[in-house]
Amino acid sequence: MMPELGKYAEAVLSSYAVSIMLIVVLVIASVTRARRVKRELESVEKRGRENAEV
Amino acid sequence: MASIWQYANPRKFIETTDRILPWVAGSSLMALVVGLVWGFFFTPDDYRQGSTVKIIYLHVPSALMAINGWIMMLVASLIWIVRRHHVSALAARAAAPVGATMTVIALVTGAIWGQPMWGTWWAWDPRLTSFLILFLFYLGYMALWAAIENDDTAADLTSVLCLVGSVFAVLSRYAVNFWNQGLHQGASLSLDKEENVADVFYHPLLLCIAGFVLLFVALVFLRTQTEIRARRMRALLARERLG
Amino acid sequence: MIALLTRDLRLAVRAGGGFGLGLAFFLIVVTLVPFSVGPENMLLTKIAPGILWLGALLACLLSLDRIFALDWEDGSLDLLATSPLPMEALVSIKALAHWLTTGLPLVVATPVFALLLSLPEAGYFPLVLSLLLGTPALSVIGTFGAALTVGLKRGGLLLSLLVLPLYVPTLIFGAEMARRGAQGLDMTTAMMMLAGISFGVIALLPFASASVLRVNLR
Amino acid sequence: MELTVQDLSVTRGGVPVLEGVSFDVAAGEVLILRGPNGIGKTTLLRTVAGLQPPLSGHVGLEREAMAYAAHADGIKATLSVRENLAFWAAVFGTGDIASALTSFDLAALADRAAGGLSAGQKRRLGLARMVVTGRPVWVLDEPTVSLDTQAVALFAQAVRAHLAGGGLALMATHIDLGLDEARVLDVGPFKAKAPDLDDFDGAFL
Repeated sequence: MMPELGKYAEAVLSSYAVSIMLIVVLVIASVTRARRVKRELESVEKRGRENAEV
Repeated sequence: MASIWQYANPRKFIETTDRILPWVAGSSLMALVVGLVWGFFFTPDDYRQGSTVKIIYLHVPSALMAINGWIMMLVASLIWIVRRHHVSALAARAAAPVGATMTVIALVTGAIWGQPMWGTWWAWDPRLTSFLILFLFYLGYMALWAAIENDDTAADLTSVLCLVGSVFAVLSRYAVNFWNQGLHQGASLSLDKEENVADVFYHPLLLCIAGFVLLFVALVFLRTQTEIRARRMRALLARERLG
Repeated sequence: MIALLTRDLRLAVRAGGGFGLGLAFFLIVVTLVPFSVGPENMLLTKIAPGILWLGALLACLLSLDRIFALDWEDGSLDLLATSPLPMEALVSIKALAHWLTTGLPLVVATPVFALLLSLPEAGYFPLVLSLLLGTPALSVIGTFGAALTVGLKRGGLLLSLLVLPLYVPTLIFGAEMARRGAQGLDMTTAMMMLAGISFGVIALLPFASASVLRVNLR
Repeated sequence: MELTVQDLSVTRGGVPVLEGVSFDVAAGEVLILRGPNGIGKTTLLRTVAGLQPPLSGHVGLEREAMAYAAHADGIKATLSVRENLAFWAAVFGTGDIASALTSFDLAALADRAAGGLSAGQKRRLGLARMVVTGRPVWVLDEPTVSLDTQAVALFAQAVRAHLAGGGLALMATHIDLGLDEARVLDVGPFKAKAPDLDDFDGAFL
């Protein structure tokens, strides 16, 4: 299945590896931060609401 | 017809992007997978460059998005300066790390590609150099956002920096061209000059570009949502402290 | 406006080191170069214009954070902002004062430093001319960076990060002009571009600097 | 000449602190702002002086009419007292500094380097700057910090002279200046109320 990359195999494979890794890291970082901030905001809003009721 | 500015409302923005984000992300993933698999497994080697031509599917789209990312930030900054929509400023902030990552991908793939083609990892070729400078601009822009506590102040300052930086980035591009004529091939892709890139490479490349564009949009939507929430949280916390 | 300029110059003289510090730094850079690349005159001759330009640029960078920092700390900047002086004039004067205390001494001292790096005779005039044309742009761009970071704690490093990319075109055309001059090549294009950049930033950038300074004061 | 402030809302660090502040000060009048620390007196004064834009509302006079003095006096330590004042006189296009020196009892110190002055003397120099600006509206933030009783009396005298010349003054201070004619405004009631938590846009600021 693997295509014959010849003498440039290293260059081609490493650029795919590096690029895909960078993209995956960026996506994971964005998603985890999005989740964390969303959760934190919800807790702050909840606290604010409870304080308002008191 | 409703005005486009209604999406400048933070809540409306989050609602709308929540609805379309899965579609954008999904189609981005699909375009990337199909494009890259097509390009990697099912295209022939170039008669001159051998298999390294496969790097084009990463190099060209990331380079395009590196520049388009900055242009998007510039437009968002202008919208903030003129109309003062908070979402716009936050979108510019959200786009910067994505654009910077694209610049890094373009630089790294360029260097890896350059090694077998030019016999050196790094050549002070005008285009590579311009991208290095662009990367520095991204770094400075992000550092300025991070350094300032007040969100509105940060938005104002980074907008002006983005504006001034854009002028100097264009200036640098010309200066660098003047300084070194370079090894890069001419524009390898434009719609009316298809002969530069043979058809076999062209179609998967288009798909990859579409994938990168959609990926950029999806990430900017997601990160802008995050910035909006983070900002609201900071505002709520500031109010709590105030009592 | 003249009052502000004379006050800034007087402060620079009385504080001592206002003029001297940049020059001393420039001298150190020039001294260190042969240690790092070797003492061969051939090599030094070749890189002298570039090294001198880089040294001048770094010496300029060193004093940027003082442009507004002192006036910010003691409240003068607030008071100046409420004065009849337009903010655009204020930042232009500040840039001019910075150039007179940093850029101009560098231009004047460069021939001496060029001697140490065995610059060919033909190179002196182009080098000094290029610095004379280019250093005002360095001061004006630096003032923009200083206005962006005024009031930030530990703003110095950030200031360098923001300003250095903006210095790229000036450095390229300035060093190119000096290099071509030293090698006896035609330097008209580089000179025109350098002068264009200088006049362009002097005319336009104060508006950007003034707007960010206003934002930072509120 | 009358300073009219209408329905002014001001923000500090992006958070509204005071809202709906309205008052007038006519020529020859002085208005003293009172209120606990942190309520936003400094922010209000900076907004009136035109150093920061209001969130909403309106300040009736241009900033060109105002002279502002805050905690920091903008004194250069290496310049003499005379040079410091002469600089501000030149910037504001007036030029006469002799009356300012005498009214704050600085004539004897005129040729001393400002860096060698005591805190109270520096403060007097900072207030003398208000005289040389020649501006009709004085906006003063805690003007009497580190002044002794005698210097406070000097300051009160200078304010009276300024009012008699058709000027007006707005200041935040806690101590009694002996200015019987002064009106007092407590800014406490103008404290900004938090907008509804569910008001996403409002809670965004």
